[in-house]
Amino acid sequence: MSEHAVLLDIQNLQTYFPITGGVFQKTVGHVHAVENVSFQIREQETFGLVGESGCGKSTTGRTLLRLIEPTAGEILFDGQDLRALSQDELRQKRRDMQLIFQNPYSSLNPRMSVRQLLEEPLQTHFSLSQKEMDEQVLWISQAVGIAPEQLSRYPHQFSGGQRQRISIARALITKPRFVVADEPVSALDVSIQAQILNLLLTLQKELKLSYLFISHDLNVVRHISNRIGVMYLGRIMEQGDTEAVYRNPLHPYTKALLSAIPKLDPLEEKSRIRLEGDVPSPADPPKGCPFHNRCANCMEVCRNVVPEERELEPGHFVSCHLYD
Amino acid sequence: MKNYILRRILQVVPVLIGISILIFAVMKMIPGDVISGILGVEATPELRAQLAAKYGLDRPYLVQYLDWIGGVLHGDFGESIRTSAPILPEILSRFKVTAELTILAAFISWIIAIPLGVLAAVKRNTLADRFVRVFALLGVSVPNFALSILLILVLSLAFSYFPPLGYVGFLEDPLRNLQIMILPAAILGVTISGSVMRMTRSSVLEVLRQDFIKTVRAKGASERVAIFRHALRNALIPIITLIGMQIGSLLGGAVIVEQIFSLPGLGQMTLTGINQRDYPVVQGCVLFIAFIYVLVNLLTDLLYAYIDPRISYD
Amino acid sequence: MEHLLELRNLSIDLPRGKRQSPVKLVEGVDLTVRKKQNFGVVGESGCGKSITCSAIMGLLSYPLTVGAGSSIRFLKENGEELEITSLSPAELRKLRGKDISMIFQEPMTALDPMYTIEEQINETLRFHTSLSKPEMHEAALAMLKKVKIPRPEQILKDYPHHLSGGMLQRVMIAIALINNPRLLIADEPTTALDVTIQAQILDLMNELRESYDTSVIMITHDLGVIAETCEEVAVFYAGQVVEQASVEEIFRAAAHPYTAGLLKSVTSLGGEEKMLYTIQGAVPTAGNFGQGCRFADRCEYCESRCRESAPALTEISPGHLCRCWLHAPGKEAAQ
Amino acid sequence: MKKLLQTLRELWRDPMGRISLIGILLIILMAIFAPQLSHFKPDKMVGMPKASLSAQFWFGTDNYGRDIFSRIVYGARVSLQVGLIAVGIGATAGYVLGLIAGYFEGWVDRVIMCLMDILFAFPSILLAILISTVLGRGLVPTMVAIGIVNIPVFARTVRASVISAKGLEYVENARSVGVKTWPILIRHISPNVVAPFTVQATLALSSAILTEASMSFLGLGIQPPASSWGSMLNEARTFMEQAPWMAIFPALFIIITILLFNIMGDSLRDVLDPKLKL
Repeated sequence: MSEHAVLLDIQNLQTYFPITGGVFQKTVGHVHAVENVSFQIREQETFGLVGESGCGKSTTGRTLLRLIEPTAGEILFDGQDLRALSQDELRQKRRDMQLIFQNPYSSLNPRMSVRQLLEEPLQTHFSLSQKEMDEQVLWISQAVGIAPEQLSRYPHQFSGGQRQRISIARALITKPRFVVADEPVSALDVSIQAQILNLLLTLQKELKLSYLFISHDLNVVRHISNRIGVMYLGRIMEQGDTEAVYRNPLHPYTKALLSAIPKLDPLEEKSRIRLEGDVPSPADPPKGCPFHNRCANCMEVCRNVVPEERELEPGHFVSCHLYD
Repeated sequence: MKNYILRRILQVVPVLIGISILIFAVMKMIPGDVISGILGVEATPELRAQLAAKYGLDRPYLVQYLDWIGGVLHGDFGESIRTSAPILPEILSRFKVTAELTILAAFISWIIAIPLGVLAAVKRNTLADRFVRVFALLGVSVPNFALSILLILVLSLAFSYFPPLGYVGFLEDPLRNLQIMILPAAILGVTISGSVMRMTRSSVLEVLRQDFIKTVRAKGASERVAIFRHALRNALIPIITLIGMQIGSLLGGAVIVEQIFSLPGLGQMTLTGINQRDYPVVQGCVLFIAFIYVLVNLLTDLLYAYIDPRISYD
Repeated sequence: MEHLLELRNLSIDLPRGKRQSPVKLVEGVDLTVRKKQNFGVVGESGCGKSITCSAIMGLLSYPLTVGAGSSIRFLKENGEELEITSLSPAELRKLRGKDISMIFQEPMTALDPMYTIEEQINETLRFHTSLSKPEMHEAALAMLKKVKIPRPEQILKDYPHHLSGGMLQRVMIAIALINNPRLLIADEPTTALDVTIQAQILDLMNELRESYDTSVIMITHDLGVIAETCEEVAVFYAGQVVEQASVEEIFRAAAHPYTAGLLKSVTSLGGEEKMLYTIQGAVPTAGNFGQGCRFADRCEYCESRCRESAPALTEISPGHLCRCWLHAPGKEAAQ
Repeated sequence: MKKLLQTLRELWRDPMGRISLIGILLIILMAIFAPQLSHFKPDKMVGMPKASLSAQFWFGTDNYGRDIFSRIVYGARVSLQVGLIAVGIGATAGYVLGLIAGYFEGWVDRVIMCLMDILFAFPSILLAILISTVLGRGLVPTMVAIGIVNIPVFARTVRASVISAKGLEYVENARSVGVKTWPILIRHISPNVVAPFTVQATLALSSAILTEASMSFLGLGIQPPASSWGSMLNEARTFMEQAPWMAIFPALFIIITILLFNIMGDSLRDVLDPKLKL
């Protein structure tokens, strides 16, 4: 475990979205997007959130930045309760916590030049002279590998990888302490993914950043994260140090997920834990353990009781009745 | 399904109430009072008061409104100031003409527009497409009254054809009725076919680009199946929405075309009412037309839900 | 012709108006698929792998066309040889969905939302067989069981939007296999799906292979999928095949610097080294390829001749083809 | 301003756009220089009634012996005036209402849109006639009536583009960076409204001109002796066999003007919103 202090402390975070229906469009239920999620991120550490689509990992990332309002729970950033902030205080706080989007095509305003895109966060949070602003822009564009002569161009004149560099520059120009990276390499080609991952790692060291790294790609998450949480149907099923989880997965879902990754060695024997069926709808989550209807080890208790999170090894938590 | 229909109907209610309030308010705001209109300015105060009492004009607006709308709900639209005849039976008998005109016009526009729109989409960027697009642009741009006048002019000067005068109901003499109706209906149909054509072309093109058309082709489908069974079926949804909205243009267009061709329809009745300052008649006619329009839009919405399996009914 | 499918010198053109010559999105592609073979095509977005396979179906979307001098030959079951590039639309239609079928990347949008699953399966049968309605129902039902769809009777009555992505991809596979085709082209069939669902679909495809005499062309950007499902693999880069060999050979001894680089960057993901191996730069866009090797700008072994002239695809060991000056015959002599 | 010039330049590059630009410019010039262009007063009897086309009366004279060419030229003034002012009223009110409804959503949105639905529930010509019964007949009441009729289309267009712009990822990006509400509205959202708004305005011009002509044709809009193409056409009806030119020229000018604005609207859509181009 790292010796750094806790930067972000999430306790029992919950995000529900109302479902309306009936003649009068009343709220008839809720999508349980994030359900009782707790984890901590230390300074200069990367916490990886993995899970399949619809498991609530992106919603978690946006909720803890309060881009989506949480239904319940605590978000402590550097000891400060983010939920207690007013909208304007929160807005000012955003210079310390930023978001990198998955899609560098749609997340950059096509009408703004790279320079304008990079200056906007500075204008928002600092009152700098044009000269100071130029210095900052030059510094960040060099750090992410955008040539100064490209600053007057517009996003559509760049390739996907270059555009993602611009997004990263825009997120980091205010020198935040914490960044949520929401599937930052998923939209990119394999040969470009590695470039962006390296960039994120280099910048983390230089700027002493903490990341929440959200991805469905288990290999990518393993590479970049110090700790990971495995999400399923809005809940974290298992969390711990990355290598501990990958070498010794405890939850049946984690095991199945890991064994589903296609192996890169054509000769390797494929022994796969097969998961039948689909993920249930978060609008109508099953009673008991959310995974019970697909779990090979399902027991009577799993159908009725939501398992508690237990610490089986130091720092390695799992929510499963197998370990009761 | 039942929930969906109920919800849509409930959404329409405030609009209908709003419409009636708006019409009522407009009628009350008309400068110059009705009584002077009927009796002349020199009428004695006693006579004026008598007439005001007769039409209930001496009561507060709210009472007048409720009284009027209550009557409307019971099928009583009041009486004409000019003829003292009850208004609703007159509206209904004239609506037959307007309905025939608009329905005929609608069919004519679909028969022209949908095939041509599909053709333009399928043969995109060819001569045929260009022809259809020019035709559609003209359809959108040529006002129905200008087209009517020019057509009458051409027909009378070049072919010595004059549109038959004197309206005959469809039930009395179907052939003669169609002879009378076909020209105004065609003019009305052509002037709205432009936008249907454009919508058909663009939505068929849009659907033809979608993935599932590639699947259909990969299954070995002929172009005919891909276009009609799949592309057009999917493209119908936006087309139907447009058609619902076009009923408005048709009803509005009918006001003008009825006037030109002397058809005894609702539009003509409304205009006569306005020119004669017969406000109860105007009130009734406009309310009726607006209700019909809202109703048709409601029906297209329900049809939409029926055609598209993706719309859930609850 | 002993092989099922032979592409020779295939090029695909994007017209640029009357004055300019078309952009060659794909150029000089030679591929041979044998009977009952699982053939992988791997490459990054825009490398031309998908449109190559659309060309096999005669399904290039407007305005793309097959370039002059291209040949796509296909061996029918009765031993008849067809030149796909010169078939009439009607002849092509007979082939599609019967001898060659295809599944796509996005199962959510690959089926017509207005028709039930049964109607869409029946369509494929109706185009190519003369089964009666009850017979079609039986066939559809049996096929859904083969692709392991639970409650098949119910699913037949459902519309596409009722089903999940994984289920829809199973339906697509059912539609593709129901006429027992000779060749199945799978265009990124699992890319849009989650890992656990991807695993289900790949397992299903591997299983079905046992009971069908179908060759499969698996198009993917994921080397892991190739490793799990294919015997032979062709690597595409910027509209060309840069390397082709058996899967074992590619993973053991990739010869082209691009293939090697790609493998290295992917395998280093799980490794101890924090900094990943990367291929520098970005893929050149079609139309800007220049006269030399198309990978030259990104290649760490680039020499002067790489920029001057383009290498040819040559056999460097039995069954192993590579398009690189490093492995060109007479390289030693040249040095 | 730079943007406007650029748009005009792109419009000029499109052949259809060029035709519409030239045509509309000619009509505008015609309206501005009406007194210089016409040899006669438009409302004075200057020749024999129903005189045919001649070097003196280019388009002939009408039943009162007024010069049709002069009346057409002055009629362009009426059409453009009504078009511009009616669209100005409709666009301004519609923009404000649409922006408010789209940005705040919730009950404000519901109330505004319900009002718009009510206005939308009338065939537009009928609503214009209805409003003008209150306002009276003539130029100004007609402009105001058509302006009110135009409000709901603009409100709907603006609201829809505001709502779709709010869902754009780069707008969320701006929020996540911490940009304030107003800069988000101005820098990120409103540029998305400008394009559909401009296209809508051009198309609304053509429909406003059409509505004015229809109303005047019915005798409910511009009143004689002022010259409006619509009322000229109406007067021509009685004399169609003796003096067909009385009908032909006003009809042609109405059609051409509406056509030009529609062509311009289409080209503008292609230029400003390439996504919609098919």
